[in-house]
Amino acid sequence: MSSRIAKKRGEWINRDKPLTFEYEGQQVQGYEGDTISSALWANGVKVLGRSFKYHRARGILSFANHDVNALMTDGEDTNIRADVWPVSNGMKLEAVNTDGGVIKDKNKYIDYLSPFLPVGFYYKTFYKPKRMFPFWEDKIRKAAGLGKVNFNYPRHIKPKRYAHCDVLIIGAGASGLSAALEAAEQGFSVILVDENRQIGGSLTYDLAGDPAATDTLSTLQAAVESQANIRVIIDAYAGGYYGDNLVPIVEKSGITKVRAQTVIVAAGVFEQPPVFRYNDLPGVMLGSAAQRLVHRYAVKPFNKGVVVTANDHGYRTALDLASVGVEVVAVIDMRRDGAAQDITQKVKDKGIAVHKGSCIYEAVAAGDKLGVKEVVVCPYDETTAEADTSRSVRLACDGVAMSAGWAPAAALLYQAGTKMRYDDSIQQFVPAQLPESVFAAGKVNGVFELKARMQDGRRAAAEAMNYMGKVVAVDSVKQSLSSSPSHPYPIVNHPKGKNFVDFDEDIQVKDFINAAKEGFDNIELMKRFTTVGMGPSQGKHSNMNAIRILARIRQLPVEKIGTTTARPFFHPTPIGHLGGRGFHPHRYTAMHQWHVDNGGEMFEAGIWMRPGFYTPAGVKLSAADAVQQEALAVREKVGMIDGSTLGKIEVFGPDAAAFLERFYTGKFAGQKVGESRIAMLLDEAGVMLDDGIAVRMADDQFYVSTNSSNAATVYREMQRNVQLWKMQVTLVNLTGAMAAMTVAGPASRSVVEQLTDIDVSAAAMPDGAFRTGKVAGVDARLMRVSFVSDLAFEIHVPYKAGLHVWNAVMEAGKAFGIRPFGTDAQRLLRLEMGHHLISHDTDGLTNPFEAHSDSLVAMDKPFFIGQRSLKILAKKPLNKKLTTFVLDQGFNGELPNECNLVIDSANNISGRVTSISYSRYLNRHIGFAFVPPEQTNDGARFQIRTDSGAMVSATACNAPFFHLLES
Amino acid sequence: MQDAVLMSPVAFAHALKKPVSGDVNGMQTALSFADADVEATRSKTLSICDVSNLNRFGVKGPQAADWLKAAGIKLPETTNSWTSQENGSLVMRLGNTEFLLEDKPENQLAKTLSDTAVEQSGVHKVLRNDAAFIVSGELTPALFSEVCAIDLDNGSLEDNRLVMTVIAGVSATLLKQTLNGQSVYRIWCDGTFGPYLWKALLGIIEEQGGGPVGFNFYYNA
Amino acid sequence: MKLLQCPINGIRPLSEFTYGGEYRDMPDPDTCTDKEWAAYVHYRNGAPGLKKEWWYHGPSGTWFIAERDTMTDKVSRTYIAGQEEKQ
Amino acid sequence: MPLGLLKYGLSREYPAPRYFRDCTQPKKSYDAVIIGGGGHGLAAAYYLAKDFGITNVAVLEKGYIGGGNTGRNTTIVRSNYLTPEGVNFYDASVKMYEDLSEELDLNLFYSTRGHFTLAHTESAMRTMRWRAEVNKHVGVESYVVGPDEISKACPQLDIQCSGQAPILGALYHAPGSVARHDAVAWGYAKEADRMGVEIFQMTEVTGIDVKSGKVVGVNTNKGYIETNRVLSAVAGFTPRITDMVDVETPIVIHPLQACVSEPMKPWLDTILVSGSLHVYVSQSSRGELVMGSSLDPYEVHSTRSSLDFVEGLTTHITDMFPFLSNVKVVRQWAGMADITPDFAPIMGKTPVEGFYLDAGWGTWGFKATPISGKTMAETIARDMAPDLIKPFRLSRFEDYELTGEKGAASVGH
Repeated sequence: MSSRIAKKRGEWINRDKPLTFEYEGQQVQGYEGDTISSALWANGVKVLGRSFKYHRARGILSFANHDVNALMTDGEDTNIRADVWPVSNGMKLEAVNTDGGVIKDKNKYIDYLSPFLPVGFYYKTFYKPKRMFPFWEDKIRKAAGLGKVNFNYPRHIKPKRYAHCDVLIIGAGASGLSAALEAAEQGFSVILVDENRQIGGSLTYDLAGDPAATDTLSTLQAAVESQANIRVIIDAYAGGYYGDNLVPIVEKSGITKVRAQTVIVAAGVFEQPPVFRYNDLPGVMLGSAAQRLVHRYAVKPFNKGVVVTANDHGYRTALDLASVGVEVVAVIDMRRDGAAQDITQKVKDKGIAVHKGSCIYEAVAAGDKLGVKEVVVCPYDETTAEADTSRSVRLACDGVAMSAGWAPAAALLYQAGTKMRYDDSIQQFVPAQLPESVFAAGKVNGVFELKARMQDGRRAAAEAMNYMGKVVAVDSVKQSLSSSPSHPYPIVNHPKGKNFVDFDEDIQVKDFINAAKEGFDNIELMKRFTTVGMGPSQGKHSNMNAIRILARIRQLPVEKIGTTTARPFFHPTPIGHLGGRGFHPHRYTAMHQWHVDNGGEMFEAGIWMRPGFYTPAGVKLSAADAVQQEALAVREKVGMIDGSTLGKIEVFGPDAAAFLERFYTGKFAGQKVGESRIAMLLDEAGVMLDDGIAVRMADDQFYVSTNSSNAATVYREMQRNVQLWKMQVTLVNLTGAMAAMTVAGPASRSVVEQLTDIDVSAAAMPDGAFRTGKVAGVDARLMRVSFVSDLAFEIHVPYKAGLHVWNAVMEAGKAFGIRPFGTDAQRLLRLEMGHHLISHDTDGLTNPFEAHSDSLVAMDKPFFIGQRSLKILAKKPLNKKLTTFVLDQGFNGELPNECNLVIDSANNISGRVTSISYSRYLNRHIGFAFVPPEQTNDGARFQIRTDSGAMVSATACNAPFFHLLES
Repeated sequence: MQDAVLMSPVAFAHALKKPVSGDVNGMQTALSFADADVEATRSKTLSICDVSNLNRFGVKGPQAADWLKAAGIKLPETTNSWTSQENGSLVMRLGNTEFLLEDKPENQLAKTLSDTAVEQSGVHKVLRNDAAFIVSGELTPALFSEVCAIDLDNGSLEDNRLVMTVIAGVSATLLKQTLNGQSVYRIWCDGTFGPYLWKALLGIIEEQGGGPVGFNFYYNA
Repeated sequence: MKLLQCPINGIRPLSEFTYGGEYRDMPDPDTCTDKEWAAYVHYRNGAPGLKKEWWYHGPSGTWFIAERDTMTDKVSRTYIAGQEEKQ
Repeated sequence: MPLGLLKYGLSREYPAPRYFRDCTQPKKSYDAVIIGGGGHGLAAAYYLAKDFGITNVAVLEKGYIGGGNTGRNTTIVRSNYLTPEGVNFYDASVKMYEDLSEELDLNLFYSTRGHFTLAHTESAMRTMRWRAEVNKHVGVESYVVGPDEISKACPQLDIQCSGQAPILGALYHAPGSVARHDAVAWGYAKEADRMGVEIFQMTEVTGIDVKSGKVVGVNTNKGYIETNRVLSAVAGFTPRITDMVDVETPIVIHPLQACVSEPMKPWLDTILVSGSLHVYVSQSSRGELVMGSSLDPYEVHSTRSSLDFVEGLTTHITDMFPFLSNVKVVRQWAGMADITPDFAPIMGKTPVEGFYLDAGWGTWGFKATPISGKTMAETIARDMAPDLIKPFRLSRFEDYELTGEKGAASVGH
């Protein structure tokens, strides 16, 4: 049974492209350009879904992207909005949230229980006794939700793009199009966005029956298309308004983040349903929905219908319906005085009865509440919202079009900070005070008449251009409306309820009254208690009526009630669109590929990729064995680690030494060229942040290293303090520019000396010495270090030569059994040496006194960052201190883990393990722990509790640990 | 190629695309990724080329500008702008007191300056390790719209201006120049981010129907 | 994402910047009391209003001061510390 | 159907009374004035009345009750903190929550779902173990679990996180729960009101009258109120109140944002938090995914949303759950959080006699609602803070005795 009518001028379907799809097992015909709802409706399918709470059958309501009771799944995707989603050949659709199909839904019984499920019912039950709540909660969770998520749904990476323009216009109706033309003609770049698949706004439905208006649209359309300065984005919505005019435009293909100099919101209005019993039956729809069906999709909304209205729009709807052969039984006008004479007469001329001062008291359901069979019409008292049921008339029909008024699509205006006022002459909120650079035009601005809307668009554009500095005349806009487009209270009380205000959440008039009775008589509290406007349509068709009801309950003007806060998003927006292509930058050292090729187990060390250890191809090696072997190589022969991730900063200038004195805890003024010193950084509270090595390369030049993870922050803080302290210092961050490698172990000198002209003998190059020269033919910086081994050389070369030098060292080391080692072995090696790692062995509160670092703190200097706090801390007793420890020889119990606790004899927490490792070289378990200060003395015993609760004895032990080998 | 001592920061990211490689400026370089006509088409659509091997010289400090002028270098007058020397070398003014000079392959200016000892205070040489790219093609606006938040059409790169901004999450320097008669974008970032940025940009470029081109496409090595 | 004016690099989205906290005058560590120092280290002027703040433009490595109303999030001006008068 | 519901269906008139009276004009004086009609302030009023019989109390709320952070948080309740004092405090709160529906005679939908704090790095694993060990020590059920156990509890989670940040393990916290946040405020308001506490909405404090170092009254937009005990429980607005009495604190305000998806059939039964990906997520009994992230990076006194937040969050949520690409975000919002340097609250007495502070709640205020109400009520009634909250005293900052929560700050809500 097709409700498709003859081809209409401007229709959005392509009759040359028929297609077939399936809905709830039924074959359905449609055309390219149809939405799911329009195609179904054309095929006589009117039950498009079930409601969220009561599982009532629902059809088309708004047909404007908030029919959230017509959500579908195609088996893959879910919560597809049938009212706007285009059909495609072969789709297999089902309504979501049903049990056994949309018609036979087993959950429809809930509708009959509704008297027992008053507003906020769930707060009132299910919790006594407490143990029963999980049972009920399980039931509630099963009933909750809409569609089922498909866990195999593929991850879509949608592009996100930035775009920039002078004027962003939201809404391509008469006012938006006019605004776009005005701005573009003056040379401004314009982006014009509309969520429909064609531009024109209400010209494509409300006024589509008027040839003159259609001609106007054609003219506007042609002008916009010929304007190079206008970029039109259709089938896309403005998701929200964010600071400094950032508006994400959401298309099916992705998001465009528009940064505009000015924004004009010309988003129009949402039609609001009058509220009467059973206003939700399939077949009862908004007048604008009926017009969209007729004009865009050439679908007859119903065969025999009534129009209930409280404005002139209903009369136009009636004429549109009549023009396509709908038998319009009556126009029921809730206003005592009805409409103006001329439009009333036009309707009467079509043979349509007009009932002034009347309402639909209730719609009467057909069959299993799957449609409407008649309406009960009664005289209506606008002041009391009561119907006079003593004088009711029953009108048979299979559909109702409702036109009682509008609410502004002002979400983005609210988000931008617009103050709104309630205009009594049109019964609508309109902008009272707009933020600078944001403008409103057209119906959202309270301007309804077509010519005036076009003027209003040009006016808004003129104001936007003035804001941008171009002086243009701003003409005022006048409109003459014969009556208010919106009714102040289009609500009909009914003792049996089911007069729905919020179709998302099944909220009836009495729910508001009851909520207010319970004390929730503030609009925000009412929203939270009733959940009005919290569903996926975000109150597009419900908030205005909710405000009107609350205003009447509290006997306050609507303006005093105010509105709830409009949050992004304008329409629900896919997570994949918002996430888009996430960028995850990584840094790679010059030797990265070598590590990979040689079995390096790469991991993310902060932003860097580093090898934890190496398992060369063809070698069967556990991770633990690999680490021990690498460490043994360093102890017994020679090893090399890629240390390029170290922060490397050059400090130049006459104040270089003075700067380091203030920045770090140690002394640098007297440091000799070619010497290195430890550079420890504190915060102002005296907490240890970083340690590195500062080398003096010249009187006015230092080369400072930082921990790998702190390179960026230390450099940044140096820059800040150079500025703050007004010092003559130039900083250069060489972290990425220099590759670094440490050659460590007893044979390291023998390896390095083959490659360099620098004298690396013990006499010429003692520990801590720094030299420059050639290594493997490359300009290099060479330093004796002792972090992982008594004898070790750190070689710094330009990044681009890093791999070359690395290869040269590996080659030169072959004869000595050189092995590369990773960060895991490095951890072990430095532990054997007794070096703590900041932020591993210390935490966000540790000061140098607690970390045995007193010697690095020059308290006699005039100033360094954190010094004043240390002076305070020095007066306080320490309650914990870091110690090195060893487990008993031959320990073979459950090994404690890092962050296992130290437990004292009174079973209190007295510390924790910060590092622990087995050392094959020492054949002992060694570590660092925080313990009470008295337990840091060599030989002090303390107890560590393992994961499973076993107690393990540990002994404080001086480091380096190598003395253990002697015993 | 085996003899090249130096390595482009992006070298290992190239490997997947199996370029023809060669030694330029002592650096292993991807000379071409495809036949000349394929690369020509790419460069018209959307392409990326690694030119990290070009020689550079960086200098920073309150007296850096004077020192460069004394060495006969023509300097950009305003911060965040660039200029070409007569031999085609680029000089970029990064902020106020820092400069980056980049030679064409046939020039030796950067090397000469690197070898020149600095005898005065307030001039500090900066070791550079840039990953450097050339991006070209008519779809470059589409590429940048995905990876860069600022408006590049709004004259921000006109009149020899350069911008220091974030590209695909990485700090980078960006300018527009004419190379071989073609308008191209130049990108420099810290070399350690080079492989990442190359892959991130190339991924989008390939989605858009473009691809990599080799060094020889722009310069005769 | 907000926009912020770097005094050197111009208007950029906030994602290019790092917030460096309020700009505060340090008491003289030699003359202040322990209590005054502790207050300097820990206490903050948390009420809304116009504040001088440190901001850092990452791509160019530029620290500067922004005068920002923490209530409206509007920045009235930005300048390099110590060069307030020049700008 | 529970019998409780029958009376609604069978009554002609809606049988429910007001939850709380519609108080409009405050009296001349009260024994105590509580600034802030959120969960904390209302809970303090309730326990003042219930535990100490102090009922001549006014709660002053400048908006509507529960309209601040009580109504903006992501409703997670847990006690898996790092320090014994933190764990003990929050554990007391969890235990109170468990019985709170019955106590307040209102279903708070307190739902124990288990809470996983995912660790993607070795250092995060260390912190998880640290927390687990401290938790176990004080008798709270938390332990470190491996990827298999996480998968068992949440098979939909991509343990590899799309290759971005593979999950190494998690801290599992069995008592982790969610609750209906608004109802907590309503329940306390209802019961406090029943015992005589007066709750004034749309009533803003404009000044606090201090004479000789003692509180003597408050100025409001509805006139002057005499009192010598004032509690500030206005997280997000604390500095504005403390400025009125010249009390210095370390508190700065940062927005905390959250968002919620369209309802879908419940599938996520646990609460998941990822420190590395800055995500926390649970699914409400309406079927919505409630998602949050870390604090905004700078100080703002506004609840405006940002696009950066939702872009970052959604990127990471799809790393964890790739199949959510086409699930839609319905709404995002923000709250204003009191941030302290050591990620612990500031509770108790202040240098001004009679001015009590319940502040610095960062992102953990909701979960502390019952215990903060109870301990602050005791502090007010006895003019002395109970031991449980002594670690949170304001003077700890001057004393350089910050709580150890600063030790290993990771995202946790």
